[in-house]
Amino acid sequence: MTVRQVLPLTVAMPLGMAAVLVAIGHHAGRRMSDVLTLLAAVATTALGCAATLAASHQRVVSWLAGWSPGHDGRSVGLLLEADALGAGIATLAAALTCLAVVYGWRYFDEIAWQYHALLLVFLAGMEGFALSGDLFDMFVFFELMGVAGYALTALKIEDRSAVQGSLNFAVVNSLGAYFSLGGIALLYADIGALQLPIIGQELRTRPNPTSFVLAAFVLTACGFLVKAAIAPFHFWLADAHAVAPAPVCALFSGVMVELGLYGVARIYFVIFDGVLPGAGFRLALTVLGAVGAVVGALMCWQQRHLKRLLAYSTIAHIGIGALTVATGSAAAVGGAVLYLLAHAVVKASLFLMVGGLLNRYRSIDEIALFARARAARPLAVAYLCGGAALAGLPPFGLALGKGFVEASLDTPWVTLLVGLVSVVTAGAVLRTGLRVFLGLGAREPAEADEPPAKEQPDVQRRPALDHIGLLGPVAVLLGAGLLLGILPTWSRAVTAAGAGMVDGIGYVQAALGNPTPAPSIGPVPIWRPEDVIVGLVTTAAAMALALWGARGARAVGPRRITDAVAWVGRGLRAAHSGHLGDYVAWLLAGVGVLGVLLRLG
Amino acid sequence: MRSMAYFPYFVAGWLMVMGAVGIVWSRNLVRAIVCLSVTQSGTYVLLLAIGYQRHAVAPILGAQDENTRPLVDPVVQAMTLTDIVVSAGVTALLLAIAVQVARRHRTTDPDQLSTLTG
Amino acid sequence: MADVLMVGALLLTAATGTVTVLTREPRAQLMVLSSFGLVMSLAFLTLQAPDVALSQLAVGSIVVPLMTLLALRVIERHSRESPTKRGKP
Amino acid sequence: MKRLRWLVCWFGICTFGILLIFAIPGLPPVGDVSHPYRDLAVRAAVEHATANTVASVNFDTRAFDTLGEEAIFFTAVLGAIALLRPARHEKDRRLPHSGRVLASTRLAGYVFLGITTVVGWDVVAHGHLTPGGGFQGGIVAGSGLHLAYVAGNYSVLQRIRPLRLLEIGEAAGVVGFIGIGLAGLVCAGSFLTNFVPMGILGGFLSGGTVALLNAVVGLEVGCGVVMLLSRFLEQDLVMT
Repeated sequence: MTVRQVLPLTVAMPLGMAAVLVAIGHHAGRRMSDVLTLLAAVATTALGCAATLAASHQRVVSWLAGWSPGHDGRSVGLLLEADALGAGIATLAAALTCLAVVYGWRYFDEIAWQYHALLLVFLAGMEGFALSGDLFDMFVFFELMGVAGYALTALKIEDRSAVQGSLNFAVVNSLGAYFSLGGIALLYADIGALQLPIIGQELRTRPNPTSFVLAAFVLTACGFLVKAAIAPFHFWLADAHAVAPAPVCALFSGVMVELGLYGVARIYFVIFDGVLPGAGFRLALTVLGAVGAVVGALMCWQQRHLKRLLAYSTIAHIGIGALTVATGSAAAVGGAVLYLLAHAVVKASLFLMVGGLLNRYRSIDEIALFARARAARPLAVAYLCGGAALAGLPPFGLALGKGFVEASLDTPWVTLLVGLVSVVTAGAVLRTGLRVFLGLGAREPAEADEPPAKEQPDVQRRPALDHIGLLGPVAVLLGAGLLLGILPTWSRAVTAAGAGMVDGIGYVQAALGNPTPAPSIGPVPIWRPEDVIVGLVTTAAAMALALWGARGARAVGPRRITDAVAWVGRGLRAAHSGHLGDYVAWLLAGVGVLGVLLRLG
Repeated sequence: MRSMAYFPYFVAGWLMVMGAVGIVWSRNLVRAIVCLSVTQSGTYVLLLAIGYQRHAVAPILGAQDENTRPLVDPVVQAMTLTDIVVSAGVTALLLAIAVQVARRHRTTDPDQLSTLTG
Repeated sequence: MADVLMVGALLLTAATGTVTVLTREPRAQLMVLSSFGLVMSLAFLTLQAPDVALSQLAVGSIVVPLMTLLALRVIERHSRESPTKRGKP
Repeated sequence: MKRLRWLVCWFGICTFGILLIFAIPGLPPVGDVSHPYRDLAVRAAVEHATANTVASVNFDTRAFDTLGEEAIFFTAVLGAIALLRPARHEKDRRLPHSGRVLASTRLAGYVFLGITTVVGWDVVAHGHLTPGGGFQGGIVAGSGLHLAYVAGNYSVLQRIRPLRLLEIGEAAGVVGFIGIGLAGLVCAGSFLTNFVPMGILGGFLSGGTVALLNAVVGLEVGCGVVMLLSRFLEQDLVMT
């Protein structure tokens, strides 16, 4: 059996295990279902590793059901194609699922097998989406990921906000997916194929009216942009991330959001690169990414619901990722992948830690938790490390990726924006850490107009905060974030994988049987002195901001400016209303804005 | 009939947009879910219209005479079938969530659901 | 002739779809939804898609409206039960 | 806030409309003769002796899609059942059910029950030959079972509907699909390859694995629909 042949098993294995769990779950008991789930996740990780290793030399192309393309380059079948990045993301998804299973060892006691089956199906959806080389297949796995995600989000049915958040998540994502299907249909009507490489090949060889290509791209990308939470498609994310069980949040922020951006980049580089006006694409994704980064950072700072805070920080960071991908430069995309990967592991660990707090103290509110976790020393260290890593503290991988992005883009405003986002989001995280773990600052009386954030805990027991099931996964994740910065082989491999994404032609040719070796690695990320200095400065700034915030964020500066900032903050909060109608209206408008920006470019 | 050559596409687009607007409009989550399925219906019409060929027959092969008349595109029909299954599943799940929303909030009016502001 | 049928069926689809969206009363909307499913499966027949028409008939005009009806009954009962409690946990 | 919502929405509608109006003339007109994927798919269906070309696309050339599709249905059923469980503080009280049904109604119900079940499984069995297939047949057979509710009462329905067995049946459908795929991998070197002898076009035993996959999908969907409907029905009957 070659890697090519077993590639589909990355999807089939977790799916099959999910079905087995449903069949035997009633009788098998809690322990059995834990073990079987972990087994499937570990096996999928192993397969993913094998695929990544193979794909880092040459793309692994697996035409399914024996229908490989004929001499005319057309095929009736569909394919999975793993390049280093796709296989890498698939591996990340499986590995994070392993950790989520370990972390959630005692979750949902009464419906354990259902929870585990949903988790495995979610994994299967992510694997399929990451590896698929077929547009319609991408839609199917997008929906599979979605359906499992909605169910997982609402699984705490006793929680009022969980069911509402899940509904917003489900409707907005499904709507985006249907628009994507519309775009896929437009491409099919024009080309008469569904496989990414074949569409890419054909679309480049024929003249196409710009308005048609534009609509096809906007619609197809719509669903992926929703998943990636690019403004103004991002509203659902905070609602869903704030309410899902903690291990599921770690998967959402750690892989699912990144997969959305991956989907946009995949269809752009394989199909639309060179067909769509490049300037328009750059403009659109830069503007939307920058807006998302700023909005996410401002919203993040204003939260006292810890998970919501982390969720908005994810929106801010993915916005940075989007505007980097927009440049289309191989080095910058490589840097962005390193940055987002390091962000993913750190953010996942933060979600797990916050979930631990929720289970222990029955609260997720920054002020209600004030000084309550003082005794949990190891967790406090891990939490503050996570916050500092977000701020860009060397030698965490985030700082390395950030520095590499800045070096390869060399645009001052991007550097400034990245710095700002790091400082504000990390400042918010550190602020909560200082308050909750160290009891720093004033025990602020809750404002009268704002009730404390409420959430039902994930489990009925109150697990201790130095429990190995909590600290183990957290340590692994933070360690991975650190190693990404320290081990040159790791950072080099990740950057090379990201850079390979840009090579759409290579992707097409590999699928049609003319494999080219993986592109030679261009510049590799190294610690430049200025990166280290910038990282230290942003960390210090974030720390200062956190201290200022923990002490009650007393206004400094001229009255007029602070009033204006407060007004903007209130306006933004009002826009994130939790109202389904608002979110769908923004989605429609987002499609329009995207179209207009693409046209303007 | 030449002028009618793009008509089905516009029907599809109309259904997709109307469904989305209906969600914005909804004062009831069940209604929003129904509107979502209307949007999805737009994609069925779009797909089938793309695969249609005039004077062609349904894509079922006879035992012998498979080449006498052209068939309409079976691929879009298979895609639409998948889409319908997706629709059934998503709708079922959404309804289940809506039932739980009604249980927890005692209402399904989006204007009155207010646990997720800001 | 076939084209006229198809255009007619599609017009009807667009019309019933619009009515489905515009109907405010949930029960009434359910009836319209069911007929929308039926009309659509007829339209699919005119588009030479018997497979799709069959599933649309089964799903769109039977299973989905039935589930919606059942869900609606539960939801109405819960919404009616304690209207005063609205907005409180 | 409401004003802003409508402003945003109208902007979206207008730009979306403009996008479509400019894009649609770029499409080939409806009824066009050029369908390259169709030509390939029909040739493949003939090659593998599958009379229903839609079934051929679904279960042979693009069978992997269908695996994903079945997974979606499976997950939706799983999720809906998990979500509609009674919450911890809710008691599971059953409403009293009036069991009196007119004899003629009951008879009609049973007759229809029989007919839909037979028709449903017939549609599944001939999915590779005639319109229909696992999904459609499964839905018909599954929802037909609920005519028993019309015919008798809830307890009758409970008796002919062993939920635990249905759950196993549904899971077996998914496992079966994957198993057939694996068999293709082992026998022919690629996941989901159609490796069974194809038979003659139009014969009952034709199409190779298409008929098998049809059957497992029918099993999965049929069981899934029954479980789904019964969970919703239960919500309606159980006071919480």
